[in-house]
This record gives sequence, structure tokens and C-alpha cells, in this order.
Amino acid sequence: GGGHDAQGASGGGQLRKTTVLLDWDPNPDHVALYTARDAGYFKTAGLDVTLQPPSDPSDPTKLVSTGKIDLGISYEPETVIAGSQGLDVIAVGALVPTALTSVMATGKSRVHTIADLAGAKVATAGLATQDAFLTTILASNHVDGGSVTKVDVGQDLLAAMVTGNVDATLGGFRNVEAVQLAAEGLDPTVIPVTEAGVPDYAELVVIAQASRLRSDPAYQRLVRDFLGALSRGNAAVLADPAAAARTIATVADGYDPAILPKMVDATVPLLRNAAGFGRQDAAAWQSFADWMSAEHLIDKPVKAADVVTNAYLPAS
Amino acid sequence: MTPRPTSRRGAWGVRRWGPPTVVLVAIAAAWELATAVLGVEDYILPAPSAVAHALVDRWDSTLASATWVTLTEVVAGFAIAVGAGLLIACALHFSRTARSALYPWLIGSQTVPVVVIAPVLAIIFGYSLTPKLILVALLCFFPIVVATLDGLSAVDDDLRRMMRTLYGTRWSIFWRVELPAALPSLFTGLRLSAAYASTAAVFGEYSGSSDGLGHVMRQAVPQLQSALVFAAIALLSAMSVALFVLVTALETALVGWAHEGKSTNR
Amino acid sequence: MTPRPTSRRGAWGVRRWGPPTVVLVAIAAAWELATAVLGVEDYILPAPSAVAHALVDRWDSTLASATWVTLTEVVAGFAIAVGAGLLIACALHFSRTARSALYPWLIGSQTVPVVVIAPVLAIIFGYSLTPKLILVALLCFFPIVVATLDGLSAVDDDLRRMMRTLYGTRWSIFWRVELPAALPSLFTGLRLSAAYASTAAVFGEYSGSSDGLGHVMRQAVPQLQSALVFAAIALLSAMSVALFVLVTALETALVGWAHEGKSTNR
Amino acid sequence: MSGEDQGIRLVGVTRRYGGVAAVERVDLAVPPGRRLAVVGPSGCGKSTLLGLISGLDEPDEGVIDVLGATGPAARLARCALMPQRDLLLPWRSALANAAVSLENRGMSRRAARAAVRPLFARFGLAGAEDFLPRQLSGGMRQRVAFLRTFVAGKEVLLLDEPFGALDAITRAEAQEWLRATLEAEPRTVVLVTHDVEEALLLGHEVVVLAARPGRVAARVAVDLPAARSRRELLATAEFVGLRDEVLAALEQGSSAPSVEPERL
Amino acid sequence: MSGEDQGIRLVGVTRRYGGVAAVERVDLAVPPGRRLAVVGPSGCGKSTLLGLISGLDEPDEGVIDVLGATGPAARLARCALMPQRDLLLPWRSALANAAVSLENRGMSRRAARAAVRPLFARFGLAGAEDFLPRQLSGGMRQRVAFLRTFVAGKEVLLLDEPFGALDAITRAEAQEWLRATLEAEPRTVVLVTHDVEEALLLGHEVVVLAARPGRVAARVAVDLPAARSRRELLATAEFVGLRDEVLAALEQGSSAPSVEPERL
Ligand SMILES: Nc1ncnc2c1ncn2[C@@H]1O[C@H](COP(=O)(O)OP(=O)(O)OP(=O)(O)O)[C@@H](O)[C@H]1O
Ligand SMILES: Nc1ncnc2c1ncn2[C@@H]1O[C@H](COP(=O)(O)OP(=O)(O)OP(=O)(O)O)[C@@H](O)[C@H]1O
Ligand SMILES: [Mg+2]
Ligand SMILES: [Mg+2]
Repeated sequence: GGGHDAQGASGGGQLRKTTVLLDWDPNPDHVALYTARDAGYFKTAGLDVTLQPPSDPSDPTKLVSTGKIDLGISYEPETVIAGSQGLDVIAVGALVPTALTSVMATGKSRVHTIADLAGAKVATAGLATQDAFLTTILASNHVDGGSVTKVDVGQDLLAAMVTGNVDATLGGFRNVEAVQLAAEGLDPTVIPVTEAGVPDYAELVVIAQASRLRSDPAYQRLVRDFLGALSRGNAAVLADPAAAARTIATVADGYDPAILPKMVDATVPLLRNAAGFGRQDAAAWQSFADWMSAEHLIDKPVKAADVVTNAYLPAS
Repeated sequence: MTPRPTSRRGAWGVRRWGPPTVVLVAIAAAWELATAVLGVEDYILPAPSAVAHALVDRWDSTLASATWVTLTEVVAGFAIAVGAGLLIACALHFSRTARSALYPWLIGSQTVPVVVIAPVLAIIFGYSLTPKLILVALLCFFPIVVATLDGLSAVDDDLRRMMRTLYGTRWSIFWRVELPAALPSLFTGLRLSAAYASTAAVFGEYSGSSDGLGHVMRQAVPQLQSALVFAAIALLSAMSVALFVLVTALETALVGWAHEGKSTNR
Repeated sequence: MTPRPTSRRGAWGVRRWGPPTVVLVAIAAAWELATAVLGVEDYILPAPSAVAHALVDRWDSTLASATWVTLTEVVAGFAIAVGAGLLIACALHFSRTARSALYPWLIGSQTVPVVVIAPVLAIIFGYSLTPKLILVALLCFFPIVVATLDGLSAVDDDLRRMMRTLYGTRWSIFWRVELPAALPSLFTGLRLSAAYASTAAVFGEYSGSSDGLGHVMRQAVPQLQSALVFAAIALLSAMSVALFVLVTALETALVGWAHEGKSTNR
Repeated sequence: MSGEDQGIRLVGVTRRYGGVAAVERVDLAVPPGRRLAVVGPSGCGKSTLLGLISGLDEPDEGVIDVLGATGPAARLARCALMPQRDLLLPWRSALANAAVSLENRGMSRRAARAAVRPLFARFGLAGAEDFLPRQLSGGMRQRVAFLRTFVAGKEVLLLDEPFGALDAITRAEAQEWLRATLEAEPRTVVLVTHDVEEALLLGHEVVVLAARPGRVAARVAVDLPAARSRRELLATAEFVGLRDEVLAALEQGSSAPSVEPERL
Repeated sequence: MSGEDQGIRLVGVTRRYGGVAAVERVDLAVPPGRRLAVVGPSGCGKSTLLGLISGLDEPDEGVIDVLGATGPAARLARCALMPQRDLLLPWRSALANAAVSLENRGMSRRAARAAVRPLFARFGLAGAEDFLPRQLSGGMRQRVAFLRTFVAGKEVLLLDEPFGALDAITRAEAQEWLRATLEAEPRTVVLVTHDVEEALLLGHEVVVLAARPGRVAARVAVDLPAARSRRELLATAEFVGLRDEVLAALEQGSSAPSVEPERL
């Protein structure tokens, strides 16, 4: 990577090469990124952007922190963990400003409400944050945690549900897995974790290297230009979801082309940010970080100001 | 008058397509029937017809380019694995100290999961073709090393002694006795590696890729696009089987002395 | 007067702990130094001291029980793999038609990625120990089958012919000639499987688990606890190496005729 | 040549290897309980012939009848073959190697070995029972291989140079033992040897094969006077006459290379 | 026994296998360019002795000196050993097997094979040059192994029953060839054989070993009259006398098993 040869936002000729490391393979969450790329907004901003799928969702924090990669897409919980571990990253904008992770069950399951989780078997994707979500949800809804059986099923959340191997799952996204279930005619119950007691957080955020951002004006410019272009991409998605669905279909190889538009449709409303594209609420971050600290997800407490900033976002 | 027994390995190596085809058709038919009769949902176990449909349907848009990408990784990675495996096996064979010092590390190298290696490779090489080749090579060199070493150390010592009385240097003994004698073992290792190469490429693509059959599968699996997943698997299997058959054909050509019409009157 | 050459495999099999220990210490020291001097971040590559620290620190709380769970899966799965592998190898050896019809399917079985098998196994067996054992067995039986089959078919045909003139039935030839002659090859396969068993268990734990080293690793990776990840890897490697050494010791005991003091005067 | 009844009979037997005949139109007959010795130049097809009789191989042309059996499996059931290479199983002790046919017939390991053990001392192998083949000398290996064949107790013995690696004394003893044993309990035997004396001492008839392709060049009926000792027998005029006859036939049958000193 | 200068000398050589002596306190000397024949009962340590001289093995006690070399590597450099088992490389043709020592010395494959090819016809192996070992008869394999050893062109030849698998005619020819060749261009030779006639025909001296443990039982200097033909030579009184002498020594040295018919 390396965007050191910075030029003006509309700098003639030479585009600044920028690699953005995604959190996962291309999927509907990334619709704004791909729309901005394919519509040429990055080029207009003087950037030659490569959107790179990672080997593991934890790659972006690590590689952005080491400066190997210019920018990354990560999650708010992971960004807080990175901050707590002393990684050199900071969230510079919310790509998906709200939580997507949900408690899910198929219509056939006996779980329809949080209260039904008592005595249920619940699958997670194996992340410690998801375990903590579940603990918090059960506690705040007065469900006996001891009665719930947890299973780590990794990628196989959908399979675990549709086969009836578990009663419910925690970890699926409401704009992806939930849509898939609905498309299969399984009439899913979907409860976003933030509606069941978990403090609100941004599912996907853009992260940058914090120290370089403080010291390198060219990098500051690059981040600003990137977020500006991304903002335009986001706006384009909101304006024309059908076109956005076509764009993402070209890169989301493994998705059913028939269902993908529905997923994009489910995603679009979640991309709206009342405070303006990318804006993040430092207070919300702080309470989320405090919650994580209370749940022992992080050892050292984190100050929101160290891990999040709105300073590089375009004016709304 | 009675037919003389033909070579075993040669026989099932390349020419005999009959039985596997029969079994293929039989399994596909039974499977199709089972999914239809039992009403198994497509997203759990797609019927062969659905897989075939996905194979055709998604070929142009998705599978063709993915297959090409993966095939490149498989072939190049396998080639590197063969070279590295032979080199390492020979080095360990020639130095007893190296063997006892490094062997545990080779075994250890097979226990480090891809999720751990992949980011490290990404840091060093970026998200290019290189880390995929390295992963394929890493997963495929090991059977070659183990099998070749076992073959080399199982050589009849009397042959070595005989050569030593005939001006046989360490090198000429290796070249004219040990290596030919170890060829069957080497091919056991190659066959195993060939079978693993395509899975290894899928792992490689898990290390950050934007195309390839592994990439397609990684997206399709969580989405229960089972027909597409099975189509990708069918392509991967075909690659491995093809590589396996190729290796076996090469063996038949090179190690004919060990297998063809061994039956003599003595 | 000059020392007679001792058995090679026996020599590095069990007794020679010196060189690997030296190398272990050397690598650890170099690595420690490198991380300190180059200032490699802990979350990318933790220093050995940090790994050791994590190993001790998290042993009681996390690693002990996880190791036990994974070890159970490794040992039981490996045992199943050995049994199944031998059975399949013998079946394919006895029936040429079975061999040519089923071999491609065995190769194919190695190309179906774990991510696809795991949910299917979970459907059938739930999230119990069973699917993990099956996964370990599935990944480990293959080298045993390929190597054993190769060994069986490489047996000197003249020995078979000799036995046929001495009331040798198909079965007694198998039992008294082919199997002993194929033992070295069988052990090549066992060694490979032993090296793979612990990785296979980790894969198994990816498909629905609540404990085990794979589970620990999957939780630790996103939390950037690299030292814990490497501690888990060290334990996995130790398991594989131990199993490998065990297999080699067993071979030394069983196949001594092929290796010990082969040098004779003839 | 008497016996239409139940001996070994070969009629017009031909065996080719890749178009080249190793054995061509061979007719042979061994009456039951009699011993046929086969001599011939190296490479003339003697081992090939034994392989054909035993049922391990089938002729390209001709018929082979072994005690009434013409199919390969049936012939195999009647014949024990001692191959030219000893082919001991390297993982079995000398005793276990010799006893393998008994184990093949379902006898327990222990019983099989106990049955074979007494013969070891008789063949100068006492003390070597538990040696692995690689610990045996060439001649010891050959004796173990001979015992293994004999112990199978088959009606037909096909012996391919059974004593070729033995010194004069040991060989004479083994020959005497074999002769005495077969005299007491006759079997039908085809013995391949390169030693003309051995052929005359052990065979009721000696067949001389000619080389390339292997054909019967001469048949010599052996009818020797009773003599007190082996040494005396070897010195009788009859013996010397027969030996010269066989040697002459051999000499004619060989396609001999010329003999000159050579510089390398 | 003359020659302090540059022959083969063994002094007090002992070799044990697991405590049991295969060869005990053997003293031998072969003057340069002379041929020593070694006979002895099977298993008495003849092959062991050749392995020791060649440098492939080291004695537990005693000193071995081969043309001035006492270290195993130096002895190995001077000796070519024809092992009792032929040990042909199964993946090499007969010609390539015979030529392997030349390739080891750096000669090209083509040149090495061209150099060896003429010898094939001389040994009755014409046409078998491209056969793999498994396509050769036992005697053919032995001749290829002999050629391989001879072709190495070493100063010392150690031959372990080189013609044991050959018929009388082929063997006589091979013996004559070897004798004539060594007469023309002497080498120092130790020849192990179980054939007393061969020992007397080829050796300048015959050593008889006794069994268990292998020790020198007798030494017989061979000094035979000039005779026109082999057949004449074999019939001379001197030859018969020497043969009886060696046989008597052999008989004494053997720990012979008794010979009785046996029921199985
Ligand atoms: N590796 C070994 N381990 C134990 N004993 C051995 C080994 N090699 C040889 N011997 C023993 O040493 C003795 C001499 O063997 P050697 O092969 O030298 O006999 P030989 O004189 O060549 O006999 P032959 O004429 O039968 O070939 C034998 O009793 C044999 O059992
Ligand atoms: N598998 C084979 N392929 C081709 N030729 C073969 C094969 N087996 C044997 N022959 C040839 O058949 C001929 C006869 O071989 P055979 O072994 O029967 O000879 P033999 O009489 O036993 O000789 P010896 O006395 O040397 O053992 C030889 O010329 C040999 O080269
Ligand atoms: Mg023969
Ligand atoms: Mg010997």
C-alpha cells in the first residue's frame, strides 16, 4: 500500500494508490464502497482504490496499525479491542452506522421473543463479543443464563438454524442472513441485539492509522478525500438501490443473484445516518467501550476520543 | 492361453474409466432420487441436477474465471511443493543431524492453522498470488518429504554396499541407487500432494483473495448457496483427480520396472 | 573396532532429543531477539517469552481443559482413521473393480472443504463429539489408504508366487506376505496422518464446539491475543509431534527386520 | 517312459517371452514316484519349465498334465516349487520361514514350528532357527528354502537347483538325505541342476535341454549298479560313462562362446 | 607364503555377530598378482571374510592389509567384490548394470556401455543386453554380476561363488576365460567357491576353512603340471591327489549332521 505520494484532491494525472482492506468478502454491507468505486468517485477524488478482501476479519486492525495498509473496514467492537490492546488505529467514519448483529430464529423454532431463549440452544459465530452480547441480553431480559446452551458454529449460522440444530442464533446480520431466511420462506424472527439490551454501536467503520493521521498531512488529505468519495457513493446507494444491487452483484460471487437485490433493499435504510454520512457519537462509543470493559472483553479501559474521530468526514 | 496379469497400477491408473463412471452415474442417480423422495431442502443438500444447473448457470458469470484462477494456483503451487519437497527430503537424507533437528519443525509446520499463517503472509507479501502459492506449497510439500525420506531410508543396504565397492561415491549411490529405489515412495507422496493441492488452493484463497473457487465458496457457504458450493467442489475434485491421474501416469512411465509384468519364472 | 552403523530410523525416532532441542532453543532465541530488535508488534508475532507467559498464565483457566478436549478428539479420531484407513485399503486391495471405481471418490473426499462438510455433519450428528471425530478421521484416513495401497501393490510378485505353491490362499498371502511387506509404507501413511491429526481436530472444532484449542484460537484471533493463539499452536504441534514419534517408535518395534543392522556380509 | 497313469506329462509345450521362445515344443513324462533331472545350459529355459509345470505359468502352446490335473490351479495344488532364488520372507525367522506352508494349511504357529524344528539339526542349521534371513549365509538360506518346500508335503516336488550354493560335503549330505527320504516315501520329482553328478545321483532319468530355444536335446535313463558308498558309485564305469554321455549332450546343446584371454 | 610386499595380509582376524564368532583368528596372505581360493562348509564365514577384506566391514580383532592399505576406505578403493547374491539394480538393463562402475568413475553412459558391450557376447549374453534383471535367468544374472565386478578394473578381485549358478559347460568356459585373462594381466584374487575343482583350477593356493567358528583348517599349495586340455588336467594324478586332499580337509572341518531317511 502506501499513499505517501499525496497530491491535491483533484490533482491532475497521477492517482494516489490506496488499498482498503475489507472486513470480509464483498457483501451487501459494502455496497457504498463498490458503488463509489464503480461510479468513479474515488478517481474523481484523485484516488486509485483497491478494495481487498482479508484472510480474517481481524486483519484490518492489525495491518492498518502496522501501516501496511492505508485504510481498513472493521467493526466498532474490534476497534475498541484494538484500542485497548494499544494498536495504532482510529475509526474515522461509520460505514454502517447501526448494529446489524441480531438474534435470529426461523419461524419453525420455538423462539419468537428474547424470553423464549430460556432453555434454548443458541449458536454464535464464536466471537467473544457475541458471547458477551448474549450474556447481556439474557441478563437484561431476566432470562436464566444457566439454562441456555451456547454453541460456536463459525460460519454455519444459517445452516444451524434451518436444520433445527439450534433454536436460535446470535451473530447473523439482519440485512443478510435474515433476508436469506425470508427468501427461503422460513419466516424468521429477527431481533437486533441493540434492541435487546446491548448498547448501540456502529457495525462497520472505516479505520485509519492514528499516529500517521496526526503527523502526515498527505495522509490526512487522503483520508478526507476517501471519506468524501465514499459519502458520494453512499448517497448514490440511497438514491438508486437497484443500481447499487447490480454493482454489488458483480463482486459478490457466492450470493444468489435473485436474493442479492433484496439484501441491498434491506441494507439501504440502515445506511441512513441522521447526523450525516459517517458521523459517530463519541458518547455512544464511550458507553459501548465501558460496557465492553464491564464484560471483560477488554482488559484496559478505552477513551472514546482515542479510537474515534469525525474530523475527516465531509461537512454535512 | 490364460491372460497374463497386467500391471495393476497401470491398469487403474489411466485407462480404466469404466467403473468410476458407472459409480458416478449410480451415485448421482441415487442422490437425485433421495433428495426428491425425502424432500431434502436444496440449501442443505442440493440435488445433482441443481448442482449441474448451477455449474452451467454460473459458469460464465462466476465459475469460469474462478476455476482459472484456482487452477493456476494449484498447478504452480504443486510445482513449487514438488521442488521444495524433493530438495528438503534430499537435504534431510544427506544430513542425519539436519534430519533429527528439523523433522519436528516440519511436522509442526503442518499444525499451524491457515488463520494464523495467512495474516503473516499478507504482511510479508501483500494480497497477491504469492501467499496463495506459498500456502499450497506449504500444505503439499510435506507428504513428499515424508514419503521420499521413508523411501530413501528403506533402500536395501546391500545395494549401497555393492556400489561402494564399485567406486560409488555418496552422490553416485544417491543418484544411481537410492533415488531410483525410492521412486515408488516418492510417487506415493506426490499422489497425496496432488489430492491435497486443490484444497490447499482454497485455503490459500482464504488468505485474502478476490477471485477463485475458494473465494466463491467462502461467500456462498454462509448464504446456503449449496448448489453453487457443490459446483465449486465438483470443479475442485476434478482438478485433484486430474492431477492425481497425471502423477500416476508419470509413475507408470518412470517406474515401469517395478510393476510391469513382475511375474517371472524365478 | 569402528562403530557399526546403527539403525537410521530407530536413531532419530525416539532417542535423539539433542539436535531438535538445540534448534528449538536457537529458534526461540533468534525469534525473541528479532521481535525485540525489530520491534515487531506483539499482535502480529508475539515473542516466545510472551507465548510462554500466555501458556503458563492461561493454562488453568483456558488451555488445560481445551487441550484435554482437543487431545481426546485427536487420539480418538486418529484411531478411527487408522481403522477405517486400513479397512478401506484392504478392501480396495482385494477388489480391483472397487479400486478403480472408488479411488477417484476417495481423492474427491479430500477436496470437499471442511466448511462444507461441517454443517452436513452437524445436521446428522448435532454438536457433539461425533462430528469432530468424523472430521479428524476423514482428513487422516486418506494418507493411510494411499500409502498402504501403494505398499501392498509394490510387493515382490515372486514372493506371492512362492506362497501360492505352498498352499497360500489369497488370505494367507495377504496376511503373511503382503501385509508385512507393506508395513513400511503403512507407517509412512500413519506418520503423515499423525502430523495432520491435530489440525484436523481444529477444523472439527470450527463446526460447532464450546471448547478445545480450535475454539480458543477462534476467540483469541479477533481479540488480538496472538500470544494465546501461538500458545495453542505450540500445544497442537506438540500433540502432532508426540503422535508422530509414537508411530515411529511403534514402527521401530514392528518393522525392525527392515532397518536394524541391515548391513550384512552378503 | 512308462506310466500313462498319474505322472507328469508335457506335450508340445511352448512358452514365449515377447515373441522369443524360452521353451519350444517340449515333450516330457515323469512316471509317478519317479525323479526326473533336468540339465542344460544357463538360460535354456529350465526354470521356465518348472514354472509351467507348477501351474504358476501357463504355456502358450501345449498341454501339461500333473497327476491328472491340467488346469493351473489344480496343478498348483499338487506341486511344491523350490525357486532358484531362495525368496525367504525377510521378516520371518528361519524356522518360521520353513514352517510357512504348515501355517498356510491352518496349523498353529507353535505346532508348525515344532513340526519343522527337528529337520534343522539334520541340515546343519541347529542354532540358526531364530535367525532372520539376513543373518544367514547363502548356503543356509538355500537349505531353509529347501526345507520349506519339502515340509509342504506335496505329491510333486519341483526343485530348481536346490543345492547349488552348498559346498561339496554339505551338498553330498543333503543329496543323500533327499535320496533316502524319497526312497522311503516316493514323490514325483523334477530336479533342475547344473551339476551332472547330482543329476545322475538323484534322477531316474536325466533330460538334457538345448539352448535358444529350450528343447529336449537328449534323454538318458539312469541305471546304476548298487554300490556301498557314494565315492565308490562315482568311480564306477557306468557312472563315468553316463556322466560323459550327459556332458557330451550338454556340450552339443550349448551355443558356446569362444574362449580367449581378454584385455579390459 | 612369500611376499611381504603389497599383497593381501590378514593377521589374527576375528569377526563376531552378537558375541558368536563367525571368523576367528584367521591369518592369510595372498602375494600380489596371485590367486587364493577359499573353500569351506556352508556358513563357515567365507563371505564374512570377503566383506572384511573389501573394507565394507571391519574386524573385531586383527589387522587387514590390502596392498598396503589398512583403513576400510583405502581397502575399499582397492577391492572389487562380487557378492554372493547378484544384487543387480532392478531398474537398469543388464548392460547398464554391468557398466555401472564406469559411470561411477565419471564415464558417460554411452561410453560406459560401449566399453562393456563386447564382453556380453563372450559370456553368452548376446541379445540380453537390454533385458532388465527380472527377465534374465539365474545364471545370466550371475554372469552380469561377474562382468560388473570385473569391469571395475580394480587391483584386487574378491569373488564370492562367481560361477555357482552356471551349468558345467558355461562354467568351464567362464573359468577358462578368467584364468586366461588373469594370466595375461594378473590381479590379486580371493575366490570363494564350493567347488573344489574350481578352487584347484583357479587358485595358486587353496585354503580350507573349518566351521563354527571359521578358522583355517588347511592350506594347499597348487602346483599342477601343464596339460593340453582341461579334461586332461582333471585326470592327472596330481589333480586327483590335490582334490582328495582338499576334500579330506573339508570333511574334517565340517560338523556334519548324520544322514538318515526321514519321515515327515
Ligand atoms: N548379520 C549377521 N548376524 C548374525 N549372524 C550372521 C550375520 N551375518 C552372518 N552371520 C553368521 O555368520 C556365519 C558365517 O556366514 P557367512 O555368510 O560368512 O558364511 P559363508 O561361509 O559365506 O557360507 P555360505 O557358503 O553358505 O555362503 C553364519 O553362521 C551366519 O549365520
Ligand atoms: N520375464 C521374462 N521376460 C523375458 N524373457 C524372459 C523372462 N523370463 C525368462 N526369460 C528368458 O527366458 C530364457 C530362459 O530363462 P530360464 O530362467 O528358464 O533359464 P534357466 O534354464 O533357468 O537358466 P539358469 O540355469 O541360468 O537359471 C532366458 O533366455 C531368459 O532371458
Ligand atoms: Mg533357472
Ligand atoms: Mg557365503
